[in-house]
Amino acid sequence: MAKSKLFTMNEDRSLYPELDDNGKPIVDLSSHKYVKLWQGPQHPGITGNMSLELTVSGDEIVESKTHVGYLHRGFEKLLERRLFVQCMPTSIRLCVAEPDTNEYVISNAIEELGNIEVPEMAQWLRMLSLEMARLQVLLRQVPGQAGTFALGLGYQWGSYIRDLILDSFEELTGGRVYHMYIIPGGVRGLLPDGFKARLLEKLKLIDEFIPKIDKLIFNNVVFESRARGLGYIPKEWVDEYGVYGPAARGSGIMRDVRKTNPYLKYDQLDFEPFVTTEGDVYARTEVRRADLIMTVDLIRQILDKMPEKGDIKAETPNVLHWKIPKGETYSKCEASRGEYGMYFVTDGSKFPRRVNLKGPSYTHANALLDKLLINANISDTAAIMVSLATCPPEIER
Amino acid sequence: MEEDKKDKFLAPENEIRQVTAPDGSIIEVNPLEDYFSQDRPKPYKVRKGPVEDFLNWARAESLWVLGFGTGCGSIEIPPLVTPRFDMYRFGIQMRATPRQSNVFVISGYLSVKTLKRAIRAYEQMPSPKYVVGLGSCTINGGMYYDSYNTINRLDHYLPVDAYIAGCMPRPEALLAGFEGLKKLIKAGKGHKANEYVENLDWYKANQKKIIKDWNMPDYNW
Amino acid sequence: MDYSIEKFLWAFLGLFIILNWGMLMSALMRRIGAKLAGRIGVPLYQPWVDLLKLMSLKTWLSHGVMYYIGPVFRLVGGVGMFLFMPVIFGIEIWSNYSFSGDLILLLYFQSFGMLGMAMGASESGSPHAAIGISRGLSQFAAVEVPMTLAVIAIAIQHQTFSFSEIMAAQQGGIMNWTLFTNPLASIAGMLAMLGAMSHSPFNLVKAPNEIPIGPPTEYHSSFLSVLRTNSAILHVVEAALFMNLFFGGADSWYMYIIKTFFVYFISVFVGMVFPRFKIEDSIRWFLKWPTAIGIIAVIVAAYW
Amino acid sequence: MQKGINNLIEKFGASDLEERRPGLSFITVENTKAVAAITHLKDIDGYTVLSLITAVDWIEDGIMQLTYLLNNPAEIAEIGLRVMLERKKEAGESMETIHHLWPNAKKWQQELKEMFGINFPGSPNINDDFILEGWDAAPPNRRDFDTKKFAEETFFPRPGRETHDPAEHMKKNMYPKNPADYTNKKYNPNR
Repeated sequence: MAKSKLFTMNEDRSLYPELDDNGKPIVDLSSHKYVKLWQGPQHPGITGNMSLELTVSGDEIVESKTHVGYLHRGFEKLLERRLFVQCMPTSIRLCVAEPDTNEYVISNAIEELGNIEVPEMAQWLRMLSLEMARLQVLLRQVPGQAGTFALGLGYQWGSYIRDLILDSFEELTGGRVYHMYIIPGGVRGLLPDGFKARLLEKLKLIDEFIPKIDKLIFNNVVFESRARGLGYIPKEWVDEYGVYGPAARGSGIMRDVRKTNPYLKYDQLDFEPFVTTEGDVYARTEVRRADLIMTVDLIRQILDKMPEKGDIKAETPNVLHWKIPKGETYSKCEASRGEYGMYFVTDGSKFPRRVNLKGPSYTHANALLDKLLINANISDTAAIMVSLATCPPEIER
Repeated sequence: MEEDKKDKFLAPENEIRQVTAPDGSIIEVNPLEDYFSQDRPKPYKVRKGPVEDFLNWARAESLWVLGFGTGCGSIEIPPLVTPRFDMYRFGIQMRATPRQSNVFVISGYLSVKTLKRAIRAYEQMPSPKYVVGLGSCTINGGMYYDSYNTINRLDHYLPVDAYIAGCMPRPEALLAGFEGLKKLIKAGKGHKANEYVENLDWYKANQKKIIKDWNMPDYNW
Repeated sequence: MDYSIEKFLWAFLGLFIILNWGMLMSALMRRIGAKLAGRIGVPLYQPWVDLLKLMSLKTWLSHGVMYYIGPVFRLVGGVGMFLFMPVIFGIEIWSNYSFSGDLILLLYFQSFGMLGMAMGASESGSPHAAIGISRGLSQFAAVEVPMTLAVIAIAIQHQTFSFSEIMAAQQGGIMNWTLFTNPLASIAGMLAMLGAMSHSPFNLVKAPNEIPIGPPTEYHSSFLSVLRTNSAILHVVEAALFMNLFFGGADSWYMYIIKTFFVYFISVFVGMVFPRFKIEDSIRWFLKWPTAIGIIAVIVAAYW
Repeated sequence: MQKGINNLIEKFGASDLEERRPGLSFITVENTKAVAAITHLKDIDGYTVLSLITAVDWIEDGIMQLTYLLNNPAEIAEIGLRVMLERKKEAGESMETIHHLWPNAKKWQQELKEMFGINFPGSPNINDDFILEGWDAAPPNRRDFDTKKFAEETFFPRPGRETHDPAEHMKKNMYPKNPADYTNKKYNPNR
């Protein structure tokens, strides 16, 4: 904790440009004291297609502003023109890295408003696909955190195993990145023959992978010296700035929808999310590493406890004429980045009235990132962004 | 009226401003004129013969891809540089700056805001340069054919050498697409950059139709 | 010194061999790195193809005179280092233009290229280039300290500033190498080498995911090919510098190639498993242990 | 949970309580009392997390609904506060800002201004571009903005793309003789 004091982002702005009435910094570029530096949208250190407008003095950032909108496709408008079943292929493209959570939140919202009870088998299969999706994200993210400090080796290893998990997805759903396995009413299919054994075989690879990245990343003195104390989020900010998921758990506050609002069959599983109090990049990476181990364990539990057979889909009305009575709901689940929710309004017609998706990146990248980057080094921008798991498409949709 | 509009969208750092030089004199700076060339681009000469064939081979075997993920297709770029698909063995590498890249992979849908950046990045690349359109979104709008913020046809805004169909294309499809691009280049057909220069007015008219705040020079290099 | 045409041609041939060896070595290193990651990696001929392609691209961009001269300065830095250092010990035709004080000139040439590059890159107007340059120069200033201390320690030990004599003193068995006769200076020098080679954790200048890609951001086509040519030469020559100082030099081309490969490999190997430092950390690191070891080495060499 | 709702009903005259599921309720508050209610919920009832602010355009009723979704992490409860504004024909509804309660509220308000045309006087940088750039048509998320028409006019649709209404299309192709069969059948994937 003592080290974190170096990076408390305190409000002492005596060295920094003054703010005007609107809270904008007054930066006089012709004073030769500051340089305006755009990181992105074409920049290899940015996660996805967004940009940061940095004002730097030397190597230090004095002001940062996030610019989003490069990926805006008008989803919320487009979904208003789609039948409920047509919403599925469109909505899964909301967040590329982890599309399954989109499938789940929208299916869940439709089921909730349309009063459909999902069969038990389908719930287990949904859980399996959600956890596998989380696994493939974490396999990129945990070593990717070191990749932001230019240690790409772990990322390469992780990506290989991730590809194997994507193969499993392909086996299960037919799709490599976009699966559309979870549909309103249930899931699309049962497990293929021998799928369980093959998946368990792949999970063993991850068991071997964890000690490797421990050696490479977590015991690495340079990584530790850079990540400790970087991007410090105090406990008080968690509610104020809307910090979710691993980022909040890194700051000592338990935020996990699976535990607090158990959905599907998560209440039947035995797991305890990892919480640590340091609040810096290193702590968040540690939380994700623990999540990775936990996810592997959860998949094993799911495969173990899952019934062999059962209905996988509830009876739904003819999807082409499906009208859902007027109502509104907020359906949420835990993505790898944190709480992932969808506000869904219907008006009794064949189309949704209004869909609003809210991912954790919205608050992470907009208000929080701007604040965390002040006082940081240019070299640290990528690390802080990745540690917050910023996913631009879910900000602008 | 036209002037008003232009000023409204001009970024503050691009405005005409007065700067005090180190020796105390005051200089007026007009970034749009000072920092960018206002000349029209000229097409480069396409040569023929064995030397050019050899150079074409070299261009094909050393494709430097600009690392600009414009859409969701960019999720399949990391698998390409990692063990499973390893595109380095085919001489395809990622570069961080447009000045050093030849291939621009438009990975999926382009929103209007990104299109503006993509045009700038494209124009900064040295010729001969190639554009690969990834996914059905670049071909006909794909999933977002009725969206108010994504373009439908990429080839109306930038000259496209190769399309890779799919939503999204698998890494294998990408590799196959790159192989197709190599064949084009080796056959001496990879001169779409000239086409862009020759039809500049048409391309610019299309681009300006949707990019309302055109606060950049007409051709920036 | 001999200034005949013949001598010049021999030196030129040496430069040609070193250029090609440097390119092959960079491909080899990339393949080794790829193997570590589980990939296959680039074909061995990739650097030559890249060079050809870069030269075949059209250049039409002008950022002023210094922008053109920058890469040339950088190349002069690399070639200068090559010219004033004996390549193979004991063979007259491969001794290049080495003279009694060549070690001092070489240290100067090391920074010469960097300065030229700084001027060229600043002219290009990219803020990334400016930040990269300021990082590069400040890191280089820090690297120079342990490096110079190590060189002084060796000079005191052998009572000379001439490469030929330092190499001569190390002949006749591994135990005569400076590495064993003066381990402290060697440690300081080798640590400084990590910085001089600019591989991770000290590759702050180019740092692709921070300031893409630093000083050469605006350089393209033939300018970039000049820069790449230079980096191929420079990597071999830097490795040769440390080989001559600490590993007994080379008495044949085989020895030269094997030893430069391993010296260069050390820096690549360290870079593979360490993330990048921040610039403050990097400078602090060089001014701490390597400098302290270097000072002790000088004291030991002077008063032993 | 119940305490917060009771407070809302008693102190702020909230109405139309709708309990969607245990832990999630929606309730309507008058727009003049909304900010006071939100402040009360945040400061006294423990609803410390602002999950989202969004709008729903009820164009038929002439109502623009604002939804503030607040989360109470201690009691694991969520309340959706509905605020009904009078919908104006041209954009320009106005609502009080809550950026002083949560710093990230200003981003939502900026987005609402841009996508719906709802103004929040006093919110910082409210007129800045957030997602769209150089947009000069109507705010796109309002119901009267036709995205398909806009896209067809603005972009260049590639000829050859046909879009069918799925119901009509299937009726024509699958049950050419007796279209009534089609409406009676139910979709069952397990079959």
